[in-house]
Amino acid sequence: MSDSNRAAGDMVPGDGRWWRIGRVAGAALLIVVLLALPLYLPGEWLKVGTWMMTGAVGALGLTLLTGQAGQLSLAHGFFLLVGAVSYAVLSGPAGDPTYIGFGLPPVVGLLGAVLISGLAGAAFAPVSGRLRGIYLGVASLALVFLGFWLGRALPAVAGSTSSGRLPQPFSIFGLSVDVSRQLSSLSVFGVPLGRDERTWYLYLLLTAIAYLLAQGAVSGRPGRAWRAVRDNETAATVLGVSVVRVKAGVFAISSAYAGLAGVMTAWWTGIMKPDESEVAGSYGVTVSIAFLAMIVVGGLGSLPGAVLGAALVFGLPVALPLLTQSASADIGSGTAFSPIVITNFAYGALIVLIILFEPSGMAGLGRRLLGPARART
Amino acid sequence: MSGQTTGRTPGRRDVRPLRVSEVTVRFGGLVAVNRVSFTVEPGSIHALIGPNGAGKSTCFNAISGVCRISSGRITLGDVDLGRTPPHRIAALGVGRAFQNLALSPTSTVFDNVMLGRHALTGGGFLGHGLRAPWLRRAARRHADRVAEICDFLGVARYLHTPAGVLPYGDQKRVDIARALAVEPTLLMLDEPAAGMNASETAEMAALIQDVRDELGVSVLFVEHDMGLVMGIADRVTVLDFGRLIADDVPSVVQRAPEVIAAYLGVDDGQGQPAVKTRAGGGFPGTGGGNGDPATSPRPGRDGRAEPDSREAMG
Amino acid sequence: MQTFLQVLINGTGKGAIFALLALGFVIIFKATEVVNFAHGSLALAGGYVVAVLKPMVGWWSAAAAGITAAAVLALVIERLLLARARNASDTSLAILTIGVDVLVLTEVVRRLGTEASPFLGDPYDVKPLTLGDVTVGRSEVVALAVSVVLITAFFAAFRFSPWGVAMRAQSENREAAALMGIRSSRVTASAWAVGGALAGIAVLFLATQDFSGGGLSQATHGVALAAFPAAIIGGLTSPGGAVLGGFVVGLTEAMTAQYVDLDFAKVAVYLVMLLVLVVRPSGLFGRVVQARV
Amino acid sequence: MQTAQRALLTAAVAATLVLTGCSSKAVNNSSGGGSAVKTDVGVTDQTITLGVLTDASGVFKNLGLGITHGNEIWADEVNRAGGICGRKIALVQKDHGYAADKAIPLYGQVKDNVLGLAQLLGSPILAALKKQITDDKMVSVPASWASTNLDTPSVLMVGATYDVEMLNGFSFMQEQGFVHDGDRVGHIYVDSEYGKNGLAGSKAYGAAHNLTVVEAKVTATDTDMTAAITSLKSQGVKAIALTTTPKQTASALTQAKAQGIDVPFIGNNPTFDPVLLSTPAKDSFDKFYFVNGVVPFSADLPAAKDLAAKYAAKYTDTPNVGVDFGYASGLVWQSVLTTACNDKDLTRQGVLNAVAKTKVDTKELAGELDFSKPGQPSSRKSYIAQADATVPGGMKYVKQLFESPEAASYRTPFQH
Repeated sequence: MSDSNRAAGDMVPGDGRWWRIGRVAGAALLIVVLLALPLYLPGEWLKVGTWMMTGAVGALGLTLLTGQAGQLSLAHGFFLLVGAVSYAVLSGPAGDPTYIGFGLPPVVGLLGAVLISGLAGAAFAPVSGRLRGIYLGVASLALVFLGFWLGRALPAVAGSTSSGRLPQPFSIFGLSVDVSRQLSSLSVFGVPLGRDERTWYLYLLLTAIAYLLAQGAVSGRPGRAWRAVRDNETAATVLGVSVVRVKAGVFAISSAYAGLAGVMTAWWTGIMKPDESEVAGSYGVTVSIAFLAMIVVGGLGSLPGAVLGAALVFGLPVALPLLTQSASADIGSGTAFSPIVITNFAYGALIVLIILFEPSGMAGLGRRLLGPARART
Repeated sequence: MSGQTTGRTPGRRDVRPLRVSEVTVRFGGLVAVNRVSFTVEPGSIHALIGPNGAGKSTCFNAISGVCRISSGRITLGDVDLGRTPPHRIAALGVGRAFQNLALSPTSTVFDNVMLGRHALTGGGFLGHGLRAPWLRRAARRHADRVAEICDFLGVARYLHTPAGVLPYGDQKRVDIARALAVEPTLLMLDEPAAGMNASETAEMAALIQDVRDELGVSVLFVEHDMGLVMGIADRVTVLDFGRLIADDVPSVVQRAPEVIAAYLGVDDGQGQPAVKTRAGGGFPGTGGGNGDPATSPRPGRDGRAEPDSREAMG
Repeated sequence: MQTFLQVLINGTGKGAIFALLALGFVIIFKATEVVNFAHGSLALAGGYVVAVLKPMVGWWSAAAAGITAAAVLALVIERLLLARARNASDTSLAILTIGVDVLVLTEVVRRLGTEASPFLGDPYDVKPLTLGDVTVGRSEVVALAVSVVLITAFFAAFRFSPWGVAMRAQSENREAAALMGIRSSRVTASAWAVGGALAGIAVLFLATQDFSGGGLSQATHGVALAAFPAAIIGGLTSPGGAVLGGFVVGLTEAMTAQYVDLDFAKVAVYLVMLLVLVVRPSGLFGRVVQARV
Repeated sequence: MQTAQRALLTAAVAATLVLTGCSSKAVNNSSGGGSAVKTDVGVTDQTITLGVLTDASGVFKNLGLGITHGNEIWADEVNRAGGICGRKIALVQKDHGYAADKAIPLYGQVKDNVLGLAQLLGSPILAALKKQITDDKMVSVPASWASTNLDTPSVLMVGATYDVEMLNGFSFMQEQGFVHDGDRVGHIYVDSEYGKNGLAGSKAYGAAHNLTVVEAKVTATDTDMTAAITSLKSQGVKAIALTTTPKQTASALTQAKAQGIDVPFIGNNPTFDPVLLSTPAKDSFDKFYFVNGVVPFSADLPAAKDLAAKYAAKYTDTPNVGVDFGYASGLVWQSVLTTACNDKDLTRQGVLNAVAKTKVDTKELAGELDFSKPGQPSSRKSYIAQADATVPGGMKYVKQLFESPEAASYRTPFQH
């Protein structure tokens, strides 16, 4: 940074030397923990972790769109579906009598799925560009319903509602998701790197890429254009920003993120199967709302917030049943406070409490807690 | 966008005249600007004045491309602005500051001003996401220039403060810094002294003159403070009811009967026609303080909708 | 022709109930600009009270208690939560209502247990009226009558009562209304109470064999989702639009199911909504807000 | 600053490598005890542990709780009688709330502790886990009877499949003179493995008897059948088949009555739930017949009544057919485990081998079941019953367990 920039003094967050060192040390610690976790955590907890990362990738995309560029979207579930289906089709075996497949290498399938989801998002731009606020949000909900119908109307593509189709196993740099085999040829310090461990590292890699890309864009020219469009479209135009292009672009980028999250969902669940109902399922309204909840709870527009929000919204409902259902306990009666009921209570209450006491989400909380540390130079 | 990644060097720019000829702007059945013509000469300070609802802001919006003109031509040099997509007008060297401070309140001053360099910089999501080295190098150069501009406007110490928490006057300066970050040859300021006290207004006047003198750009501004207008403008264009009623040097405009009539007609209820207030000369402040038309609410005139307000168009 | 008439009647009947739901939704949005995702839960909670009290005090008293309960719950949500989160953005408040929704839904569904889902339309359910060759569920006819009465009453109140004036003023300009001494919190709270009561009335028709084919259950909550496109089609700020939107949704669903594809009906509703929005970005009767520079 | 960053990151990676040296997850293989019976996962000298992945809080919690309680009654009975192979039965129960995202980690949590699954509820969950239970050789009893799931030996399906039920049902309808060759019939079905499998049955019957099947596809959460009935009425169908949820059944029947379409209905087993007789739909069941593989809870049969008594003694939830099914699947497990015990092999592979040899008589609960033909249902027999509020238990049998010629000759999707 330039001299005049640095001369800006006390007000500069992140300019304090200790703050910077603390930040790097924190990041390093985080990396250590994330890399070492698979060596300690049992498989089901790695599954929880990879599910959180799936949510994080989707939430990063949505926070760019909604938090940074101010476009409310409830269509995230639809773009997850587009990504998952595109991967299944592109990488699916050619010549399968039941399901259409192009037999492309899985890596190409992954990139293709992300690209197709992005294009699908861009295709919605003529509509999204005209609408604002809640109108845009509910309009985008139409895509979820459309996807729900299309998924079932095209079983040769999206997998039959009866049994679904298997997403092709994926492997890169020895990191892989493969439902069919328990890989254990590789081991680190006596810990065999099986399916769950390798999936963890693969998801970690994808999440890190998604995060770093978003971070670079947010702090650079695209991010400034997004925020300008969010805060004042006319001013943005006058300052040289093509509002139409920026809106379409950020919708495409957000959808591409959702597409990647969709592929991760298909890998994680081990199946490509259209939802049974428009409300529940992996690509439905509930999921779209969950993504919105993630970014609000995390703090609109904040990237670490999106990741934390995803960990909470996707992680908690999956993690609590693991914790609360002890091996010996019976299910109990229909009106019991079962673990899932308790999980739902915790999820609902957390959302309410966070918005009530920290409207800018966990990111705001973080800023408040770290504020004093930043100010010290 | 463009491959251009360097800022233009100040001082050696090609400043061209802005010609507004026979421009008409209609909103539905209402004529907001009616066959208006004037020219902003290179390097001049040009004021656009008139009572509320005269069509000044509409005129500004037409020049910066955010409202369509119904007939007539607006050219900058030989480029027809009316046929240029609005977002490309900035790249032609038109920078604009806004009447109601269209800053992003949660973004830092640096970010706000850096937005002005959108058209001068390049790289999309992937380029910036991947932190392409050439983009980072260019970004550092632009950051230096932004810091320089902020320094020039005296807001450098706030560089990393969210714009929304700054005092009003400083926000105005940030807004102007952002317009300057476009590296304009034409700087458009919409009521730069609105809401300012006498000493702040004087500083603003000096600032506008500095900008012109040091950067050599043309300045077109809308202002209600007649002291400021008559004090610094090289030429004044007066609109009333969307029509041009005068276009000349301040001393001539001041005496033009149409202008006096127009201003007497909009007695703001203070019993003091605005034209009288600046008769005192110098920087008399703002027509008696609270009578300042810029700070008081802006109701439409009797029987006429306020053409500047699109909401009123229904 | 007979089939067409039957389809028309099916659609209109459903539309009356969607209209009731959407109206409550719009009243809340108009007064507070909060998208109430908990609307389905309000209905569910009201319905639960009816189901519990019905065997003890009879249908009429139970229904009155249920409507009151939904109104009180809405009031509590507004006073206890939303009113205290004034710094939060409208989007955050909408998400807050999602949290409330999860809480209420979970608790009501837990309480419903494994008993048969209770049906709430005792006086009119499964007593079809036959007009020549076409049949109409009595629940729908009663719902239509109730909606007409309620909507008329609402519009009268909206136009002539001090409450309506205050509410309109607030929806036009919150700050100006506050300046004129209109107590914002009272308008806001009353809007929530009215919205909640409307949800409590709607559930008396939702949890019927005639309308949804299912008793009060988690699924009832999902049906309330249909209020979204209805409210949007009409324009979120327009109570009249909500009513029209309800009928558009009902008729689109019925017509598509018969003449296009049964399975396509729900998508068709959203596509119609999308079409309306492309032509009129704030719905048919929604207020257009434009930014100024 | 850059150098400092790099140094710290390098340190981080180094630290990771050191930390990993003392990981707790390092493998230590241990083999089973010295008993004569071979064991691997989920079996000790004292207990055999079976998993229960059910829905106790979501949309299928009624069914899930019923099956779970049936499983429990069976396990108690076995344990009181001294267990199987000298070992007690222990059930590990997990509630997934009918959500695949919750079920997947829960499966991961139980998979290394259980021999098999006494219950695996939820078609989206079975679809997601099918590959894994196949790979893990995890014998599982699904709460679903779609013949499309018979493609893995790990699926232990108790009773006739939906397609077979529908074939028996149509055969009954024709026998009664309700439908004739060449008629148009309607079929309302849920768009899921359940509905599609039922539709496969009616289509197979239609192909054999020149029936035109008019399809009306609905989603699982739809409960209002008004439009479906209007549509089928306008197409002049002579009978309507249902592969729907109980709520959809009630709606279809009341709407048919209201709209004056006077045709007989035939439904798969899950279309009827006795609680429907206490809803406003109760007077609409006079032309409704349904096909059973497993007896309903309230049936007036000795085995079912015995079970009902045991249930009433222990549980308060409203019972349903799930209880009988949960109990019957227990009986099947009992038979499989006994066979495996006799073969001295209680490993997962041993259990798989035992399944292929198992033939078991569940008395009236589900008749005789034969698991020795891979890809085929364990039974092709069905009851035909009619809802009747005047009879204790809410239903009466109009035809005892039978196998129609169409069902006998039908080829299921994975039949070899």
